[in-house]
Amino acid sequence: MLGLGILKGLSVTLRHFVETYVSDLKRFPHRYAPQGRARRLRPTERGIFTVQYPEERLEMFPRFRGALMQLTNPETDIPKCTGCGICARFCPVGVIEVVRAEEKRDGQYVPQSYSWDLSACLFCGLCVESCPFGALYHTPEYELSTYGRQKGELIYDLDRLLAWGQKYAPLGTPPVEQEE
Amino acid sequence: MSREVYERLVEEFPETSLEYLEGKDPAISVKADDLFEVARHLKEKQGYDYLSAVTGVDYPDRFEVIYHLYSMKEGPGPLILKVSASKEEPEVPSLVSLWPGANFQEREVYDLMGIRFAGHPDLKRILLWEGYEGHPLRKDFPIEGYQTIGQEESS
Amino acid sequence: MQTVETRLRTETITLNMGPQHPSTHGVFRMIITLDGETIVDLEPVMGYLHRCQEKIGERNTYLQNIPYTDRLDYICSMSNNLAYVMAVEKLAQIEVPERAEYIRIIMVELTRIVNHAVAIGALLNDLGCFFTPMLYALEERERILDLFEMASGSRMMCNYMRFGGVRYDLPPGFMPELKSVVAALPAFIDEFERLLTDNEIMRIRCQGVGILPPDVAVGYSCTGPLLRASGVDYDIRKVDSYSIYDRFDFDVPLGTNYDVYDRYLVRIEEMRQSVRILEQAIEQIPEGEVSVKLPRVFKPPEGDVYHRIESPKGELGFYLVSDGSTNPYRYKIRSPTFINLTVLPELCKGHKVADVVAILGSIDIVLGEVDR
Amino acid sequence: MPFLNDLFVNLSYWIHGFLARFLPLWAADLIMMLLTIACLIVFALITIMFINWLERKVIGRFQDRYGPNRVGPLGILQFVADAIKMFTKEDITPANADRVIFNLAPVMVVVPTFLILAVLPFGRGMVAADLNIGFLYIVAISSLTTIAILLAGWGSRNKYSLLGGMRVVAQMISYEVPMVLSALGVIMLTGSLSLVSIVEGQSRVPFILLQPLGFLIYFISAIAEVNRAPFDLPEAESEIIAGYHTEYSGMKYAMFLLAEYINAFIVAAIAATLFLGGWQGPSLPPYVWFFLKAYAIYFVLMWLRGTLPRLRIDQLMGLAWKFLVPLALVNLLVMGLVATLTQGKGLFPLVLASLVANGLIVAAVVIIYAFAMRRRRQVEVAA
Repeated sequence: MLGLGILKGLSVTLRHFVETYVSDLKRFPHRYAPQGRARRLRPTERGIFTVQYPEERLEMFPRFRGALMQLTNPETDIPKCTGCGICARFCPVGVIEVVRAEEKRDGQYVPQSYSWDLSACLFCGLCVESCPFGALYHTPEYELSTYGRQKGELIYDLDRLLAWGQKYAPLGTPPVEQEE
Repeated sequence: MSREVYERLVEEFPETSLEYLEGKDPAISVKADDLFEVARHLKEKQGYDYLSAVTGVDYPDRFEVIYHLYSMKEGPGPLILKVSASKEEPEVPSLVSLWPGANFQEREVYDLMGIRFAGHPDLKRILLWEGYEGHPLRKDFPIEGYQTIGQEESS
Repeated sequence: MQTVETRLRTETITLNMGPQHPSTHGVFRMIITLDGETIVDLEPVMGYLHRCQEKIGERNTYLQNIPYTDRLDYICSMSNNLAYVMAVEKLAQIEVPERAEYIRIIMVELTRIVNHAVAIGALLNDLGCFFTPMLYALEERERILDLFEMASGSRMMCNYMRFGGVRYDLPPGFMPELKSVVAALPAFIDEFERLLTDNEIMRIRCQGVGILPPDVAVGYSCTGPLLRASGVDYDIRKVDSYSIYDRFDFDVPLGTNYDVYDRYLVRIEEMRQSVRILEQAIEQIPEGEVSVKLPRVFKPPEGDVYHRIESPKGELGFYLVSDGSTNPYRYKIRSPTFINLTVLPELCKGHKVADVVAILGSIDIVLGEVDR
Repeated sequence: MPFLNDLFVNLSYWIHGFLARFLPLWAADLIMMLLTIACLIVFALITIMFINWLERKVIGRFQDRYGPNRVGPLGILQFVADAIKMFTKEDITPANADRVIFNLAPVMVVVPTFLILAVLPFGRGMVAADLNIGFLYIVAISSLTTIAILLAGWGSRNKYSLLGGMRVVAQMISYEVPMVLSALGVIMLTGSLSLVSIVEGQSRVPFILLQPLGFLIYFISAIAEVNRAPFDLPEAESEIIAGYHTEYSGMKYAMFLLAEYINAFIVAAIAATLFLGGWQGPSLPPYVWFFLKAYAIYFVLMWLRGTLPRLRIDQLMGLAWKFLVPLALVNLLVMGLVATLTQGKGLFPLVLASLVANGLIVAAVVIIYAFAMRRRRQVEVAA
């Protein structure tokens, strides 16, 4: 009544204004989180909330559904994928195409070609969920923009997926499973 | 719940052919001609004052319009009315004068399923644009459509 | 006595608000007939985001539809998941493990908080606040979305629920995080209220605007906070209790003046009640299985089924017809905001242009769900 | 410090003296005038850039974020990026627009704002033209903006623009009345319309202590006068896109933006001049005091913008005509009485009497409000 509510509201915003400087002081003299590893402001903390991407980034959770990767069997050094095509059948938008190779390698079926079309992918994770061999997983990779949409850019083939598998799951164990 | 209502309805409307359909959600099948009277009776006498959903289904032999009615006071359980319409000239009476909330839903069913609602104040397409050919939710509608965007101006 | 013609001859103008307009929350269009700044007539036009989800739903298998439900109301994907999953469970009569039920409740109530915070923020944006309440709401939303990401792997398009449970169990470290977020929520809501509830400008803008009497609300099939702000005690969690809501103790807030301001108050109070439910759920959650094993090729029996839940925006129902195959024969979404919009012209007549955006904001639409 | 105190004044004397050595006096005067004008224009451009940056930073802080911080240290070069963007954007004239009016409006909206700068006393002796009708001049010139904005709204041939234009006219004409009425109290105390004498009249006590209510009325109507939040209806982006400048782009849009920010600054500066004692202040140089006070008021403007939703057009008009105008009239009457009664009795009785009088007015308002509320409740109960 009579402007008191407005003053109350103004006090809230002023508090936020002051607290941003307090949080800045705490961080002083650094502008960004150490090594760019930001963490979300805790529910009890106050101050600047934004993460200064790209100087700092949030850590991805192990279950984060980023780009796909294909795992390699560390013992035999061939892809775990057998080209069975179940992932392709579970995909709601049909962005995965698999062709199984004619002959086996080391007693195991392998894919002849495998392509994942990022441009239409929903990142729903049904392919990973359905894979009976545990060959397909998500990477924590999320910066996936390219300048084109051809093969090698937005369309990923087996080699690139395997390379990501090497990078993110060196022992063949994806982050999700390391979590438990 | 539905059973009792059904029996009461049969008493009230002896000459109409109502049918009780067993199922996970029991329903009452009504002839299109009687729908309006039955619905009005349900709304005014039985306390089913809330029309939740109007759905159209394209079965191989018929169209069906399904009404989910609830009562604000009685609580749980839908009362489901099912009305069949012919494949060639599907038409069902509109319930907009009973429940204004049926307005957009009936327009949507008309738009996507092609069932006409007789007596609807403003029956026109709602989600698709005027001049769109066909009704996409019909089973015989090709997934890629009869026309592509931008075509309707030229044709 | 001579009468003098005192009235000026005036004309109405037709104003086309949208589909590209800052406060139509997406691609929604209103054709408004104005007399000066007063609304004479209003016609909502929608469908600019229509993807024919129901047709896609018939093409997909039952499982493949779950990620699509995320994209209906993209603010509350978890409750969309729940509504669809529960409909299929009703169809195939699948029992859900208890822990999974609790996890679902936690997720859905968090979603409700997210939705209401964003809805209020968006309403205030429409009223002309320079993004401040919106950003405060988004801060809280961000923390909750982090929880979603931790559990499901994605922030908005969660795709977390499965028939007979959830995708995976809660990860280690989830519960402490959840507790700290939930513990901080009342303070957030208090601050939000301090910023807005008593604000005179907010009050004169919202009180007495867009009055929706109870009988009209029921007649127009309004649901959710819109219906409860009209004083109708109808919360599906209470009257048609699903999942395990009967185990929790919570109140259903009701409006007394049926206006935009009451819708705001109801949303605030529902956030508080959600916090109450969350606190109880955190306390009661048991250990155990989180999903039942289903065959890889899932074929529910023939039949048709309708299941509805109280999504944050209102009654979200799925009507499924199964012919016994892997795909639904008919997949109908009863989306709350689409039907709530039916009443918009009724609410707006006689108000000013500025009130239209406030009323639209108070209905809280998401075009992904309106147009499907 | 005396050197710093009159830095700019001495500088101008020095330049003038330098020029007078090998130019006739009239030429030196002319050059000095042109130089002053150039200085003011440059000052205006710098101010808009700085204010633009400051506003975004400050509102960012209100919202728990940094605001622009990518271009240059602390994002200070953001305005350069913005300016480049503005200047290189395509300049679009809608096909159906009235071309003459459409192109004239941005120019017409900028000119008055620069004209007002001429009479602002930035420091002791730092005024381009010390008009003896200074305040009247400001009121007259700032009304010109109304016409320009109406032209913009009309010329665009866009319904949103037209609505915005209509709102501007209604709003600016209404709020001019309480603004002038509240400023009259100050003019009454000094007996002069010249801004320089008003500042000098506050050497003992700033007028805000004598007329807190007058200041409040002036402040509220001034915010409305320059269309800032919470009275930014003419450009309410959630209702009518951008109001009168919906159709403008590129340079022309930049002109509107420039006028808007400069106007907001001018309002803050005038408020500082009329009520906070202008450049008066201890120890620091006068011009620093002036800017400190002006920016303090500008901070409140930003604070309000970062907090409040906006009013509706009928409520806005109601506020002006039903509340501010009567209050300003009462305030004027009471202040006149107080000034007459305490004339020649020294400073202390004047301050005391003014404060008491202001308190009485506020108390009266509260009592009337409470009565009105009770009455309304009774009516509601009866109904």
